[in-house]
Amino acid sequence: MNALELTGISKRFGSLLANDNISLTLKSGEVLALLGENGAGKSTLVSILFGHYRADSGHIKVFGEPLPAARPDLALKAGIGMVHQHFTLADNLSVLDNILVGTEPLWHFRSQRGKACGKLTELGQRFGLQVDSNARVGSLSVGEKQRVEILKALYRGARILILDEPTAVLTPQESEALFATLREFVAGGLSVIFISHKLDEVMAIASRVVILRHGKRVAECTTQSHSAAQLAELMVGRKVLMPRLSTQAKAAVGAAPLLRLIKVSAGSGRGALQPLSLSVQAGEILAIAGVSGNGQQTLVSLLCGLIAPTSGHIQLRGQSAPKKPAQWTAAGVSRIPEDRQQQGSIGDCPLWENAIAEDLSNGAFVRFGLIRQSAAKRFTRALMEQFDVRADSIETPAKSLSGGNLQKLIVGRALSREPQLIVADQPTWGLDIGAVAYVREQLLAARERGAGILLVSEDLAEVFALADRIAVLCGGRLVACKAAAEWDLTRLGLAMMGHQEQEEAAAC
Amino acid sequence: MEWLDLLGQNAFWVSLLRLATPLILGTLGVLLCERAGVLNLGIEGIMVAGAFVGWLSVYAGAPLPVGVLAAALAGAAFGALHGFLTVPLALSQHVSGLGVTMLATSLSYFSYRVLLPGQTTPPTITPFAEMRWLEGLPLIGPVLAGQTILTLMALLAVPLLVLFFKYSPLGLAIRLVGESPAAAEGQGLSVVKLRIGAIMAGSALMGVAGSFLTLAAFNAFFFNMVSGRGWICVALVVFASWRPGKALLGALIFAFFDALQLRLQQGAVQLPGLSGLPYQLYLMLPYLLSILALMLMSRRAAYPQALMKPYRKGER
Amino acid sequence: APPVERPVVAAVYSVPVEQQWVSRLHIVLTAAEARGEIEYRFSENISNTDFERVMRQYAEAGAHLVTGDSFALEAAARRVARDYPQTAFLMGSSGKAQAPNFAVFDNYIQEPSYLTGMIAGGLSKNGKIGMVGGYPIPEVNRLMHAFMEGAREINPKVTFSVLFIGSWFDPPKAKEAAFAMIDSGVDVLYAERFGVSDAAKERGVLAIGNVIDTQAQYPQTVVASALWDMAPTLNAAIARVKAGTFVGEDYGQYSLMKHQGSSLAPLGTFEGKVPAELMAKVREREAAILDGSFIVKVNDSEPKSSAR
Amino acid sequence: MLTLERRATISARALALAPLAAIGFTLMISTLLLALAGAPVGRAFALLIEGAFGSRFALAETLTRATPLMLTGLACALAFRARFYNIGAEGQLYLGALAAVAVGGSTLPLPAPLLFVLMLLAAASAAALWLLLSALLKNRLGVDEVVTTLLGNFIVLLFVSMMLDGPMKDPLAMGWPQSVTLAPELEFSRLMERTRAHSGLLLALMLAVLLWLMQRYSKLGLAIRAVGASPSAAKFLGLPSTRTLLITALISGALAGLAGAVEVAGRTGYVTLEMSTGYGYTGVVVAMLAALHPLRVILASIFIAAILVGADSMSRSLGVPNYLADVIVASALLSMLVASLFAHYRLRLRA
Ligand SMILES: Nc1ncnc2c1ncn2[C@@H]1O[C@H](COP(=O)(O)OP(=O)(O)OP(=O)(O)O)[C@@H](O)[C@H]1O
Ligand SMILES: Nc1ncnc2c1ncn2[C@@H]1O[C@H](COP(=O)(O)OP(=O)(O)OP(=O)(O)O)[C@@H](O)[C@H]1O
Ligand SMILES: [Mg+2]
Ligand SMILES: [Mg+2]
Repeated sequence: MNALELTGISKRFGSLLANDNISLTLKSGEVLALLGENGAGKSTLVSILFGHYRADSGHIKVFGEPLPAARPDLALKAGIGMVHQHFTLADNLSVLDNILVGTEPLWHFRSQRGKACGKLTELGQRFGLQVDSNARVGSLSVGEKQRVEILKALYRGARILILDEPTAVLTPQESEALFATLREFVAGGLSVIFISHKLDEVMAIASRVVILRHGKRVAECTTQSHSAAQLAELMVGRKVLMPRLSTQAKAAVGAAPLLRLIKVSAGSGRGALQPLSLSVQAGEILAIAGVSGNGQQTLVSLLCGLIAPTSGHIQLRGQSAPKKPAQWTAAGVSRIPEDRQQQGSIGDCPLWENAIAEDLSNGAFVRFGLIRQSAAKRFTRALMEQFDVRADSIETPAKSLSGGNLQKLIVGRALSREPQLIVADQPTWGLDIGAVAYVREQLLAARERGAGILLVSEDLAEVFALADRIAVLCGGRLVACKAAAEWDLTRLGLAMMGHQEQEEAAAC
Repeated sequence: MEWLDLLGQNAFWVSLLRLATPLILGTLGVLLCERAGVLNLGIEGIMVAGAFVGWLSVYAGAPLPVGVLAAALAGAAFGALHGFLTVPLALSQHVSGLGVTMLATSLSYFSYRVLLPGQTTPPTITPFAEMRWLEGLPLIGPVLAGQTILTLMALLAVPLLVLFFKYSPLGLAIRLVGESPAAAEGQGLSVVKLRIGAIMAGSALMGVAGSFLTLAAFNAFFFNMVSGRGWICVALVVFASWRPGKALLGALIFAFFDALQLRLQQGAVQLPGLSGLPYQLYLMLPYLLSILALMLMSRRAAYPQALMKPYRKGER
Repeated sequence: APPVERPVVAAVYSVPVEQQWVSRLHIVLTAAEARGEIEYRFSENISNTDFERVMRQYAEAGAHLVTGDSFALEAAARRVARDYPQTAFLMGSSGKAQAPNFAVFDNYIQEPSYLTGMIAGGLSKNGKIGMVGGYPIPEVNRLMHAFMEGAREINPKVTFSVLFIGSWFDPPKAKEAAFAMIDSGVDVLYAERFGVSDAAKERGVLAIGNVIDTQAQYPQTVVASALWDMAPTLNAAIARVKAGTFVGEDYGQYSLMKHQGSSLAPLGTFEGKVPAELMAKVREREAAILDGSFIVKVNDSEPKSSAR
Repeated sequence: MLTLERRATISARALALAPLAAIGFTLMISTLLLALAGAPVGRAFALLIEGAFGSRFALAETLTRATPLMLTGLACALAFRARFYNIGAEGQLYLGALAAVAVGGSTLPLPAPLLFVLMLLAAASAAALWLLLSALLKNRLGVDEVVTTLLGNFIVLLFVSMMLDGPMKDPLAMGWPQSVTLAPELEFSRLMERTRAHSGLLLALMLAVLLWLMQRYSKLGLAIRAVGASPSAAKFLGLPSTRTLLITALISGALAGLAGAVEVAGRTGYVTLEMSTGYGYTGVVVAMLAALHPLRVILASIFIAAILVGADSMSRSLGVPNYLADVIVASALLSMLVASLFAHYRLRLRA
């Protein structure tokens, strides 16, 4: 029997047809991958399936039974577990609370917390998804939050698991563990819908692939019959070449570094930075690898001007570094934040305002305290054109963009300023393969132009593709820093887990 | 009298607790709504309605507990209205709340006038009696004995609510809709039902808070008698960082200064530098000191993240 | 203005008609309407902002006499009167009358207040008297001062606790304030607000009423009251409106005892419980007031606590 | 089941019909209550409209009512845009009024026009500084502004009471707590003879337009919206969050303070304790009904004022307790709120 049958699903948002008569089936014990460019309609489709959205037409059957529309509670009951692309977690509650809530009858006097905690620990161990069940979710790193989301579905014993870009922020090890979980899962006859832009993962885990484009189902194939490159082509409609670093760093040896951190420590508690020193030269890409939650956030906050070091100091072009975000941008630093929704954009403001929000002291956009709207809008149109940001219009509020499109806008905003230093935190997170290629190209072009780039990424493929040098953060400590050529995947993975090689100096 | 003697005086604490009771009940009511993510500025009017309906039922012959129940139901009814407007329709919580305050107040006044046209002195009822049977309890006995059963209820509601939020699945679910309705929906919970339920329950408490004024603290219904107590509850919830225990503390602190000012003003108690001032300064005391207390408490407290944010299913 | 048979009297009240002060007008006018003498309309609880509009609307609608409490809106009320010279205005006011058509009255019941003060002074065992008021406005202050004067006549050593609750409408608060006073030893309370007598009743101390007679509700508590009767004032005004002779003059005198505008309430349940020699002094003062040989001073300043 | 569905485009027709629908619904409720009170029901609607707009007098009364509401509405609209929940416009209004009288009622030997400007400035700054205090407390100590502004109302009112009993009491007011009276040349001119409508209305209209231009076209406007919509993003993007908050508070307070000055110089002539009938609180309602849009604040304030005045007049004409007017205002407000939804949403019935 089919685990799932979707027939003729259509969904319109205003003038945009996000899903256009999509049908698909999911067999028991199968992993089906859903592929498509940013904004193709994948999240919409699975949101309909889970009951967050109500389809305009079409119906759904789960194990042969019709599933009423727009009823997440019934979807859960029918055995559907969903991991959303963007977290649906309550920051102020503990991990356990987030998972436990709604699983017990509401009118009981007491939650069975102890039992739940035991079950959670066991799940975490079995599937390699450990988190501290008493931790406040707000204090977790993005990767850890992702684990909580997956645990939520597993805890309920879902029979059909929908994962909307679950690995975007996981380390390869974590992803591997997740895949092991999923394999175990399907071996037991359960089924998975898997959405990802990482084609190698899709190849590794999925047996069948359905491809959406502009809301339509355009192709279906098996991973046996097609290669990753072919999938990419089906998805994007053209061949995609993933750009790689090909030239030597141009920076003259011994030239003064663009950015220098001297015995800098910052933050407190989890993710605090121990005193570390590093530097970024003009024309090079320094990648910071590491499992999320090991100090990357603190490091990036530091370099975005959001927090000040507790000791040590930061130099920008030999000068003492500025204190405020606005001064960092004014000093020619471009920043791409990890959290595109909370930090990178103002959800309620139109795209064009978002595009210039960092540049309000720039005379091109503001004069005498007044915004030069036509200039700003012209700039935004060009930006969206250049970075292929797809949206209804430049007046669309940023929050209604798909995650990928929003990311493109933010990257575009950062790069179009011709910065000398770029602080990029997970710049290609959630982008489709075409967009990833484009962003990497742009980062490399900026490097060619002589910009220094500090790239924080958990995507090791990306790290190897772009970095001149790779440093590893673990437990807030810089455990290793070497030229990219001196690393290989195994050693990097080990370093990320904290296995420090003895001769390494903790500076870079 | 010296200031320290005052603290040893039972009568002072009796007075304090009586002043605090409507604030405790009202604050818990607001707290319940806000924990579910909805601001309820309807409290000022809901208290009026509770005071009126409670009093009217008893005046019409119902026993006192039925009066309290009627007040709670009246509160819940206005809560349902506020809930309907702010949850499924996701309309402005400010306007809806102020609108409910206006509606509840004016409906109460209008009904009073229509039902009792020829009054020139407000008719009275026999209010709740003091709980003299508690006299014997050690320490708190004499203070509690001077109160009515409603005060006892208010005091008991505090630990109940603490336990409710802490241990019960429903309490957890309500907290979740106040933190992240999207997450609640993802867990199969009905945001609409939970929020409306919480608002109705909270508003019922507000109704009871109002009925305390007419069924315990006094024995008649007066226009304008709620006198801003509802607004103070709204402030106290923030002061309490949305915790029932601290809400009790806040209400007690406020009432403490209120009871104190009543004694300072008439010269019954002397505090250095605080005698013979314009009477308005004494009346100001509770407000000023509440703000001061708020400043001193470290309170970048975690407030319900979804508070005042409308949530419409299927929208970003 | 020409004479009228059955004038339309419109009242604009800034508070609900249950409030003691305006209830005095409301009762008299309701009775006059019942007798068929007038046609009576009223609007109660009218906010400051609306007061002028409501006055104008009544004037516009042809009311012959407009009355009410215009204290906070003197200027506006006088402006309206100027705009409608054919309409008679009789407003509660601390100010002066104004020709041609703006007459004033006020609760000049300091005389019986003085007498109740004497009773209070005589009945207080420890010489501590408490007074709870809403706001210290002249209408309240003058009665409190007269009351205190009277008490001091009997017992010069008496001390007063004075407290304002900052609201006209908060009986629970007034009651709480009265409790606080009783806790500090006060044994007679001056009940300017609702709520005070309730506290006195619960604690078994005595209370003195003001403006209205509440002894029926508190038979063991309210010893004496200074009563205000608006009938002389309003009847005089209505008669002049009927005759077409209404002019802007001061009706304040009609609230005095000699016009039966105010009186000391009968002792009622306390008959025989007040020492005879005290009552003799009171009656003597009463007579002196009536024959004009004793004048109770009007003092509108804010009374202060003398208790320590 | 009834569900709401977002419209693809804003429906202009629904937008236009909304107030009518709201009034219709309100009328149903009032009819019910009128019947309960035993009053004739038939003419209620006409009487309401007549009472609000039916004569020069009615129109003037409506506009007089709308004037302070417009200003407090703008004050709230601006502050709420920045998610700075100023519930204290009531208190700020009183402070503004007090400051206006302090300057305008003084005996400064200055020419009237200058004194007039000084008076407005004083009102604006007194209230602005008061609100600034709340903003600073929020910014520096994280003290919630809802609390400080709400409790601030009580404090200000007591402070005003103290001033009116003390240094600012008019010695000629017979002991009644009220301030001295403004000189006649400092009052706003009448818009219509023998009515209360005054040119403070023009000031309010002008400020609404200015505010709209500011929000739409200036850097400050963008910053206010950004700080309101997403504080974390605003911080990251380098927008001056603190400065924006403080400036917002200053402007918002100033607007509410001007409402006080306008009431004093346009209507009462002096300050009393009950000069505002909750204009500050109604300002919140006006702002939200206007969806925080400065130009729509104009319409919202006139709408509310018209219902207030019209319903009050109707209840008097029909001889029912005048509390009915407040019931009508409240239900009109709530149904207007619901009706405004239908410009963006349509109701769908589903199986
Ligand atoms: N709630 C919504 N309101 C309006 N439009 C929406 C909404 N949700 C999705 N859309 C639109 O529907 C289209 C499809 O979105 P969807 O999220 O399904 O894309 P996706 O395939 O998941 O893209 P990505 O890879 O970027 O996640 C997009 O154009 C998006 O803007
Ligand atoms: N409210 C909305 N109005 C209009 N379009 C919307 C709205 N919400 C989303 N969209 C569109 O839906 C598409 C996908 O949205 P969605 O956020 O689901 O993508 P996503 O899965 O988050 O993106 P990615 O996978 O790249 O991270 C986008 O193209 C976006 O423009
Ligand atoms: Mg996506
Ligand atoms: Mg998606």
